Amino acid sequence: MRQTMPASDLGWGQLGLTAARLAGLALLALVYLVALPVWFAGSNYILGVLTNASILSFISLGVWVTFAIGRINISQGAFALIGGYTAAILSTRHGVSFWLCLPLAGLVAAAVGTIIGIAILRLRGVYFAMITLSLTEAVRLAFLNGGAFTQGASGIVNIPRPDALEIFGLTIIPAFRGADPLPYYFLAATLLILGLLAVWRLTTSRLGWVFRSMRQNEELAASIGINVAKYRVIAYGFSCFLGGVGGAFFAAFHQNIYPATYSVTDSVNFMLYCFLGGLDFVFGPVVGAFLLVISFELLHDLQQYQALIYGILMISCILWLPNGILSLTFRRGQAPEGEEEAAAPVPDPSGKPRGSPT
Amino acid sequence: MEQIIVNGVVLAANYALIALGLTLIFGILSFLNFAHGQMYMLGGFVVYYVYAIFGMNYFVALLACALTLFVIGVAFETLFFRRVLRITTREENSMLLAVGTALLLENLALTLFGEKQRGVPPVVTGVYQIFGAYLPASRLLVLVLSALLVIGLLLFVQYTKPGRAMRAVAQDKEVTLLMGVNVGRISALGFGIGAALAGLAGGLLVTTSAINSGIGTAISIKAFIMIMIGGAGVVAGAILGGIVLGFTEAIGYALIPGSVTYLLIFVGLIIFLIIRPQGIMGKPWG
Amino acid sequence: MSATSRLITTVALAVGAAAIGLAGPATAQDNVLKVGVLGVMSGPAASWGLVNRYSAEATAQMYNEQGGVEIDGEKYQIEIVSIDDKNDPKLAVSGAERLIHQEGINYIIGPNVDTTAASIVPVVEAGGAINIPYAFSKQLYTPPRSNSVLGMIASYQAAPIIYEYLQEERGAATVSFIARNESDPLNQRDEGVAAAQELGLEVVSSEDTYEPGTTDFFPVMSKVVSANPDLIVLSGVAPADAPLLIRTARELGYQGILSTETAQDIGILNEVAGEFADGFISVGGASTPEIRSDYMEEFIERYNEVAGEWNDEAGTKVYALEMILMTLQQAGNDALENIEAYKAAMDGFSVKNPFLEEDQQLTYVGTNYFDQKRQIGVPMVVNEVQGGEFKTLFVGSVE
Amino acid sequence: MSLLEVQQLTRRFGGLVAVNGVDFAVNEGEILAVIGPNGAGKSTLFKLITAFLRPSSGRVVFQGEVISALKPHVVARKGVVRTFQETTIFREMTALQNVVVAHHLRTRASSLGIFFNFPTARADEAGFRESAAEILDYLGLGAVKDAQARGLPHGYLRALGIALAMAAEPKVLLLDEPFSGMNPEETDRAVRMVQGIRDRGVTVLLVEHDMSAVMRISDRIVVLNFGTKIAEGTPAQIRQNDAVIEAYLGSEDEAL
Repeated sequence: MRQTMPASDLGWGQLGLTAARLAGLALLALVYLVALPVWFAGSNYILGVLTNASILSFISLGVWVTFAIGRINISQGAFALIGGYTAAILSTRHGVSFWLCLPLAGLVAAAVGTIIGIAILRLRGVYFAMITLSLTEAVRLAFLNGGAFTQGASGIVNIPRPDALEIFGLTIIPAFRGADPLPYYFLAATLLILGLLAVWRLTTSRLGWVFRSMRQNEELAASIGINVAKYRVIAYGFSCFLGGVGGAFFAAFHQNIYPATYSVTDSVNFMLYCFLGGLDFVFGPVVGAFLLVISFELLHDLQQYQALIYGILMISCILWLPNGILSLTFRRGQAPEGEEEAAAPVPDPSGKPRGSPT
Repeated sequence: MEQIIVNGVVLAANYALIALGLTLIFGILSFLNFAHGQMYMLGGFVVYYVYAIFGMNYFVALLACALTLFVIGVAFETLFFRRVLRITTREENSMLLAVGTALLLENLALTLFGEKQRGVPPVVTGVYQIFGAYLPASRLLVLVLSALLVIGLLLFVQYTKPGRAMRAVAQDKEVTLLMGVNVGRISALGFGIGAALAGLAGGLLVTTSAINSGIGTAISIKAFIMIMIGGAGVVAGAILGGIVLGFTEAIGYALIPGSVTYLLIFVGLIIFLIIRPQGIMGKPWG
Repeated sequence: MSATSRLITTVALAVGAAAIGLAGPATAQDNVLKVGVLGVMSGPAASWGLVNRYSAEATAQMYNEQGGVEIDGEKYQIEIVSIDDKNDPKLAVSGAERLIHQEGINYIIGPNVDTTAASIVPVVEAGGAINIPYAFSKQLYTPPRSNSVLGMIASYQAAPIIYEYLQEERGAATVSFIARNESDPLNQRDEGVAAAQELGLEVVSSEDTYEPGTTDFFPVMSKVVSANPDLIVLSGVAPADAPLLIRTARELGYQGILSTETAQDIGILNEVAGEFADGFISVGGASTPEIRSDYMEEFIERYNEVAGEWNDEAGTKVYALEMILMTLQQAGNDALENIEAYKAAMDGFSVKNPFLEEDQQLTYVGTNYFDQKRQIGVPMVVNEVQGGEFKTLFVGSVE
Repeated sequence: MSLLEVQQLTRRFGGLVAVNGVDFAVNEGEILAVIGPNGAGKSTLFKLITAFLRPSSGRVVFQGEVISALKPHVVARKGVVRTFQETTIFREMTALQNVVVAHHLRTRASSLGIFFNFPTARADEAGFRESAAEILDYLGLGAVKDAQARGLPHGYLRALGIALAMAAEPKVLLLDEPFSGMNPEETDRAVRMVQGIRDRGVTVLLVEHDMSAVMRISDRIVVLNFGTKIAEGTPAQIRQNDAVIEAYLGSEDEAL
């Protein structure tokens, strides 16, 4: 598609909203928001699975953003837990409306993330991965030892379902009743779409390019005046916000939260979804989450071999598509966001073979 | 008090042994082997079957366990790791491979060995008393054997040709290539030895602590903590990390409520890494 | 076709295809009674859920060979559908929905821990299903909740009885508690401490815990043993950890009594703790040799065929499916589709316990704890390990 | 008057002293070269001036303000911008994208403004794109501006590195070995390029190995050896300086 664009196009519009793409996305959104719920209206199970997948994608989007600045983030479970507890405590003890809890949970998580991030984001590579992994464990244990405030081991149960959202007396959203999965599905779908738009905008705007420049070379980025520390924290805080909101959703969806609700395993899974979908694609975490969640469900019929087959599938996926499932949709040798190298051969100034210093 | 010291020593030895294989692999391939704990678990099962079920000599079992895991390690490096590193566009992707392997090994073990906890009859019996502190013979045996293994590995990387080659690779791949070392073979060898060490740790500790197919992740996390403390990729660092964690745990459990101990360990680790990201003896950024 | 459009279609196809694939099999045909097993069947706690599944499958086989279970003169083949929730609430919820809405199942065995059990409550209530969790949280069984039935003896039920026995028969006066640093065990510890204080036992220590995946219990046990209490209670200890804790305590020269309120497995105890396990007191089901009936013997054989090897955890878990079937027989076949009929039948339900030699009634209990009969009246068999075998100390019961 | 002053700058690494009490000043609009044999401490000095390293003692003053204690991106904002040795660029972007990103310092829109694509942000972007194209053309990269940077030949990469620095509107541009590994024609082109940059009113401070090129373009030269300044002056003076000749004959490579 780059060839069709004027040569001076930065290619930042790659995921920007051109007409053709808009149509495609509208179609996808339509399938997602209308076709799927109508098709499966009868089936709580499928709607439930899709709801899970949606919010898991939503949470993983945050991890994806931290990948965009070149950090392997294994702390997302911690922030989902923080968000979940924020919502649980606010709603059960202070009767705060779910619709207020949701953003608040995100903000609390983001605030905590920002403070911690300032300190730990100096680390890179495996060291950052490990410190975030420790963070997940530390937060879990902190809630377990939180005494009366977190109700320690007994967790917080009977969290109210989302109540009616009313503005000036007129009801925008009716209260959620029973375990009818449809409202949850639509809420999850809406969140995911909003999340996607946000991340999409983030990565296609110049901020995204600042992130990318930091991932490719932090020293160089600093040398041209980019406040690397600041943008790292922005990215991480944003990630934590998504984690917090997701945690709050599940707290209200399952109506309970325990310290064990999110463990290292969850943090690792959020990371896996990004990897499997593809780190270079905004849709990566979404594809990854939906495929892993759904394939696990599909494999139930294999009974005791389920886990094994699941593992084998994942490994083969890694071996054949280490750059993520979405790397299928682009030709080899293409750069992130699907930009293609200029078709015209590059004239070599010295007229000598490339990269041969004298 | 004496008991705390003895506990610390025993624990330190166990932990150093657990961390050793992980740090070796990380040093040579800068690859964080998430499957480390699963390899530990496999090692334990090999010893369980050879020693407890087929009733062979314990040391034969250890040997079998080391060989099995060595083969697994080499196979993994040559068949999986190289391929992925070759065709991947971002080296982070090796982390995906690591996690995937861990999952695969764990589920494989669950299908093969079942869900039950497994332990082996004691190799040696009896309990010694040192200055009023209890030290069971079984733990003493583990202590001695781990110490021997640790020393053995140190000598190996110091004084043998392949050992020195490994150190060289760990320092600088390009230069080593120029020196005409077959980096590919060294990497495979390193991975094999790393895996074998993980297996031996499992094979030794199964005599005092038993294993089940799901124990891997918890072991890995412990190992991660230790190499982070000591400095990833440095053999001596892993040993140091083991000693630090071992004594912290021994002292912590003795003095403060158990549930807080590990909270403090993790918080401490985070703060420590913020102050000194490369660990006690590691090189910055691995 | 542009890269992004390709990308979008891929996503759409993937999601669409997968979702349709999920639609799964149709709901129950006639004369097949589907029963679900939902629990953790992988990871460190795999045995909890797997034992539920193997027990259910064994019982189902035994019935099916007799042509199925007879309800109102009609025979129903029993089909067990089991789902691994990995102790993850998200998977537990979708699992429960799958069982109820895809498989058309009204009776579910499991799940295994508070987190998952609490999470599926809304689902079973909305879906009109009964489930039999092996989690102890009281909220699950007390009104307004009414769809969950506790499948075994809760720690807070066993604790007082065991402590009292040890107090009177073994002269235990001081007690220490040690628990794994996770929700369920910690809760059970707190309940145990309360029970002990109730009985006037002196609680020496209760703050000591250990992490999942501990390879060496010496440090934590040293502390517990140093106070040298008459009794050390391993709260909510997993069969995996019990033998190690016992062995460590003995190796540290502890002479007193060790006990727990959860079911243990003699095989593992012998394997890992050996002679150190002697005198260890735990709660068993119907599996101890001197009290089990021929029917139980038969079940054990069948279980071994299904699972490959016996696990004493099954001694308590054998009851779940049997109870469902026998209650259905009393409630009549409209209970197959409508659980209200089942609930109605629970109150008056009473049969001879088929797993015990002696004549003992098996009923639904729990009124004293949950204000309603929402617990299977599993006999509380308190065992002591002697010479590598469980010996029954006494058989108690819960009201 | 002097734009940038290096005062008694010292940096120790454990035992050895990489830069030892170095003193010199850079005047507005000149091309100053710092030369010296391998291991003379050129690169360390370079890092110290751009605040990528903290001095053990001494300081760097820019327009009367101490900058050696600031963060690198702040120093860049003040107008002291460096390039890197060899080919340090954003490999996964096109040449144009590289330079546009490098315009970051000129951003007027806030992060939120950029996120919601406010008019200011759009104006920024349009402006950046124009000036980036201009810079690329000026440095002879116009033809390849849409090529992936990682695919560019060596000669171009060096120029792109300089383009990145130029985009940050430096008052002082520090070039790290701009001529190393170039053949004569390439060097000629590079020399003209650097002179052109100076003619645009940018003061240039370069660290270099290649004596011939340095002699041709520098107004003044500072010579380091073993971390200490052994000489300073015009190319003519340096050519005559015994200490310099001594140092260079002592060291293997560069002949005068």
